[in-house]
Amino acid sequence: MKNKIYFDHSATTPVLPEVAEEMNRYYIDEWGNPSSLYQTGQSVKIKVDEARAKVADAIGADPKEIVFSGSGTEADNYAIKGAYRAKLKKGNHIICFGLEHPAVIEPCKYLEKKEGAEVTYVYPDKTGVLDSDAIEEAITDKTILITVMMANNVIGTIQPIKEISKIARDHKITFHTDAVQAVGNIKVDVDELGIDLLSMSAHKFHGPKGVGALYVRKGMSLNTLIHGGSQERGRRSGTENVAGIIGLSRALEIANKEIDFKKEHLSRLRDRVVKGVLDNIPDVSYIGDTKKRLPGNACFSFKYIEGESLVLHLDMAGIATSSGSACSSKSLEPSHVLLGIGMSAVEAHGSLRVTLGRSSTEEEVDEFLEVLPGVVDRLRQMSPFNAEKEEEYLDETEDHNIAHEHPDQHFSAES
Amino acid sequence: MKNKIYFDHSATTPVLPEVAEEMNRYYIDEWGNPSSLYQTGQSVKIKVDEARAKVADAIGADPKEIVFSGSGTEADNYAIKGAYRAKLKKGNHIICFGLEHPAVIEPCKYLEKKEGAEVTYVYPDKTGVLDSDAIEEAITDKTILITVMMANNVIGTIQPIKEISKIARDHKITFHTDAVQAVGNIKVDVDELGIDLLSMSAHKFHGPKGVGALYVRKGMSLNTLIHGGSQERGRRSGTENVAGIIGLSRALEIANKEIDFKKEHLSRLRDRVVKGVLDNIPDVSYIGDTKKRLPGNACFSFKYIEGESLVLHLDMAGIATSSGSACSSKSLEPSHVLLGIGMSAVEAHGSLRVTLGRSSTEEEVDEFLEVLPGVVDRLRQMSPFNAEKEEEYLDETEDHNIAHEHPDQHFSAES
Amino acid sequence: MYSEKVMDHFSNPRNVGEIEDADGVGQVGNPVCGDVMKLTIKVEKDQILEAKFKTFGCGAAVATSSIITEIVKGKSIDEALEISNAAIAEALDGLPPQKMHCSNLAADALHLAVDDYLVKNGMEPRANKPSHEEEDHEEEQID
Amino acid sequence: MYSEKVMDHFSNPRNVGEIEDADGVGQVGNPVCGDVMKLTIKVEKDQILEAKFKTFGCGAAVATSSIITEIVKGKSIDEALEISNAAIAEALDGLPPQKMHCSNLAADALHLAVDDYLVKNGMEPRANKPSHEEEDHEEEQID
Ligand SMILES: Cc1ncc(COP(=O)(O)O)c(C=O)c1O
Ligand SMILES: Cc1ncc(COP(=O)(O)O)c(C=O)c1O
Repeated sequence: MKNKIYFDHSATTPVLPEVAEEMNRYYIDEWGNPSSLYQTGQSVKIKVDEARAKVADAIGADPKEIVFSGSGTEADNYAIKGAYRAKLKKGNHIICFGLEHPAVIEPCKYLEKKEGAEVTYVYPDKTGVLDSDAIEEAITDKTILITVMMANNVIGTIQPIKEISKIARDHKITFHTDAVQAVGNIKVDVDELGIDLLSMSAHKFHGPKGVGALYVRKGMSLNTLIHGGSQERGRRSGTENVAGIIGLSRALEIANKEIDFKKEHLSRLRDRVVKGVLDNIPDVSYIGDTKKRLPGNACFSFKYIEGESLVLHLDMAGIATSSGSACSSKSLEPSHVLLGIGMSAVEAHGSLRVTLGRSSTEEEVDEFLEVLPGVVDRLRQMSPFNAEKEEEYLDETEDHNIAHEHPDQHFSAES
Repeated sequence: MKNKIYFDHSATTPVLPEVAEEMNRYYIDEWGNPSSLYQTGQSVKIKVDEARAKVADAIGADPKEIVFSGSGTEADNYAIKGAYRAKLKKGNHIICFGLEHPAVIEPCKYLEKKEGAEVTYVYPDKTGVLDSDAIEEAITDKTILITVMMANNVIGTIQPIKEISKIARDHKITFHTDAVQAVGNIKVDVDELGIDLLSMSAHKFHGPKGVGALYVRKGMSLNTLIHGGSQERGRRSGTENVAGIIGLSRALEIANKEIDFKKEHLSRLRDRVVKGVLDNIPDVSYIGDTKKRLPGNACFSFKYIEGESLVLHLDMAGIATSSGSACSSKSLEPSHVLLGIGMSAVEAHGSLRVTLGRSSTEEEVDEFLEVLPGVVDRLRQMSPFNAEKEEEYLDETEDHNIAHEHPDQHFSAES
Repeated sequence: MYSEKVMDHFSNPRNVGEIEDADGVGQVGNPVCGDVMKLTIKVEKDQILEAKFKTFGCGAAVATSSIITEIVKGKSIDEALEISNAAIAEALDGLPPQKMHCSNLAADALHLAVDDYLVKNGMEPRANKPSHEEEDHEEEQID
Repeated sequence: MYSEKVMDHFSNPRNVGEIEDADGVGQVGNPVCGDVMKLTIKVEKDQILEAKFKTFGCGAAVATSSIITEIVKGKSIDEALEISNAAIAEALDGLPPQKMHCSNLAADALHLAVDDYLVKNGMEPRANKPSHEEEDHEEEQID
């Protein structure tokens, strides 16, 4: 069962048919182990090397600087833990952007909890764009790693990576960027942007799930995350996900060719979404920066209603979207990204993320715009809140829960 | 370019066409993110759950006990490092079988070097079968983990897992088995065998490369290796390799159905290989246990010649095999497995591993047996050693290298 | 994720609204936490004739609100006080683990509404503390 | 992994064998390490007329042995002593990094053979220490 309209391209993307077809060859025809000496293996090794060169080329790197991984998350873990453990002699301080994906935040928290790291989380203003001065100010003589994502997965905001990396370089601090949402969607050149470590993930640009890559600048030492048979020149052991690597490289090649088209096409559709929503629905706000933003990303907050319900109603109408509400995130808390740009929990619960992709059409946008007002209205009809009860709705201090009458019960905090 | 005859099924196996076809659906049709709330995602989540149930079923486990990973190597790393870090309060001693794959040995070495582990490596006799008493003897009050592989990748020897796990259980020590070579080839039941942690890898049983699984017995606490968005119930974050997981589960289902057939078919062919080699070629020995052995594995050592050359000559004749010689292993040392069962380095250099698979035929075996004697003969013609120079060949102490004349040069140790 | 029954009640919620001259009103949850339910009941001779709800919240919150308005209809005050959140979840053929004690407040709202009725009619409140089973959360997330 | 030229020399090795009444013999390597080369040369008036090899070792070891027997033919003693392992690798269009200083001993064997010839003929040995460039190993392995 699939949705008729897919507006959640930041969550994942379909594999392009030509990519899938090429991958299939590496299951059926070229299935050798690249570590094997004979033809069946060596011919595959050559293809993996070619894929590595393609990926390197796509971001202005050298093939030796590319390490394939089992996901964007693994690439992030490898970068954060690897850099921290390798540089621990110099210091134990990490500067982490507050809006990072859990794939970056959780490794940081792990290092704080278990391996003596001190982590400073720096936050942006309400547009989500980080002021590079905030990084400069957070630096101590113990700082060994700065990690700032290139583009945010929830609000699409693009960070001033070049400015931040310059600060890192001036202080001789390793700079990592999670570019999982950026690579394949906007132009990325590791030299121009001054990046030491960069993570990407194939399924965000029409490649397969379960394969990513980490760019590791020449000369950078990184502590290994996965030890074993010394594949990836000892940096990431395990028999190579050959088909996945081929798929990643091919998808990236195609995605990069389409960047200009996508920029034009997606921004145009996205602007149509934004205008349509803001013009036709009351009590809604547009979240994030209007300019420094991924072309296909639109993010809103609707008052008085809750995001999971919104997503489910749109789903029933055949439209796939997502929300940063607590319920839809399953983490029992609303998106830390939305809270991190100063939104209240209530506003965050009412969020809706729409992310367009290369095959999105104007017709789809129009259908979405036709469906959405009715859904919002229906949910608002059902809501105990409205403009008249604004105060009760916005009041974050008062606890409306019966838990007040039963002070030994604190389930309300989790509800 | 592929070899006409593929006799290296322990290195990797071709993906079955029906498995590849099913995977393809998860690139083209069912490509949603299982974490997404809407149809496109939820329908995939259901399939991933079904796959998990299938895998659990194949080894007698509960679906909640299965954690998918990015390779057999990652499963091993997660098991070894995860168990060590989780149990560090109880002790720091690990007992590791000496013939383990690098995917197990290297994590152990890493823990020794960086995290205070003490590791005892226990070795078997020349058949490669471990005496469980050796485990019992190695146990100290600090022992928290015992890891013994189910079947060896070089010599195919199968270990007395049930006996060993009983000892572990009696001492309340966690027991891990690397079953990467066993799962899909021989029957495995985690309860019957008393296993706490078990690693598998899809590409060893006609599934795709780049996906594995770890069985984690209910109640076992394991320190997480890859942190992030809490997929796999928080145990292994990162968007699921959906197609890979489907491929693994389907391949395992088929492999398990074929176990009886393979046992009969492969042992018969393997015995034909062994008889053919031993009957027709002088100065060759058969390595490993003759009975407690994977059905498709045959491993030999040919005197006076070197394994890589042997593998390359067979390759030229269209036959894919492998060797535990230093040169073919690229680690600059002969296989630790062969040294670990008491073979000399020279014997190890002359090793040849033949591993048959489900589609191997008698004709292929016969062609191999026709080609091999000529190749061995040709290499022996070229060799400076022979029966008359036995002493020089076998002499491990004397250094025949000119390095002796230049004591400040020690390249010979690495040659 | 959700059972068919949950989706049925979510997509066709029964008895949405507020009873104007309600005999009892119960509101639980907190918008900060993402779930607020307001239940209004009509009671006659200690029997619940009608219930209506308004809910701000996720699919589980809406469905539990909806089904309780059906379940409670015709029940006595005594019977209503016996209904637990667990029973509501069961009536919906189960809820995902992470929804068990977050979005399943309908019985609590009902008990509050009943207490409200009792107090308004000069009786002692009788609802017990809300009972929330501890379930393990299956943590997941969006990306 | 190997260049075409390596594979050519490996599959069709030139001058395999031992010169019976060799003027110089050089053997290097160690079976424990997986590579042993034995080079025999025929010399006349300080000119190498012929060279033959026997090698126990990998593809690189065989190919370097084979090519040196060709390269050295007709060379003077002086010229032979100038040939380096690096030059041999180059003549084969390169060797994989991990083979550079492990299986590339042919020049060393040649120098030993020349020294053997010199000493046998009452001259001073002249070979320099073997020169092995340090290269980074691309670690790989079988599974
Ligand atoms: C015994 C054994 N353990 C672990 C592994 C590693 O598995 P993978 O190739 O999936 O990383 C292998 C094979 O490479 C193996 O043979
Ligand atoms: C910004 C960002 N970083 C990291 C990840 C994790 O990548 P993967 O899904 O390949 O684990 C994602 C997506 O899930 C993401 O959006």
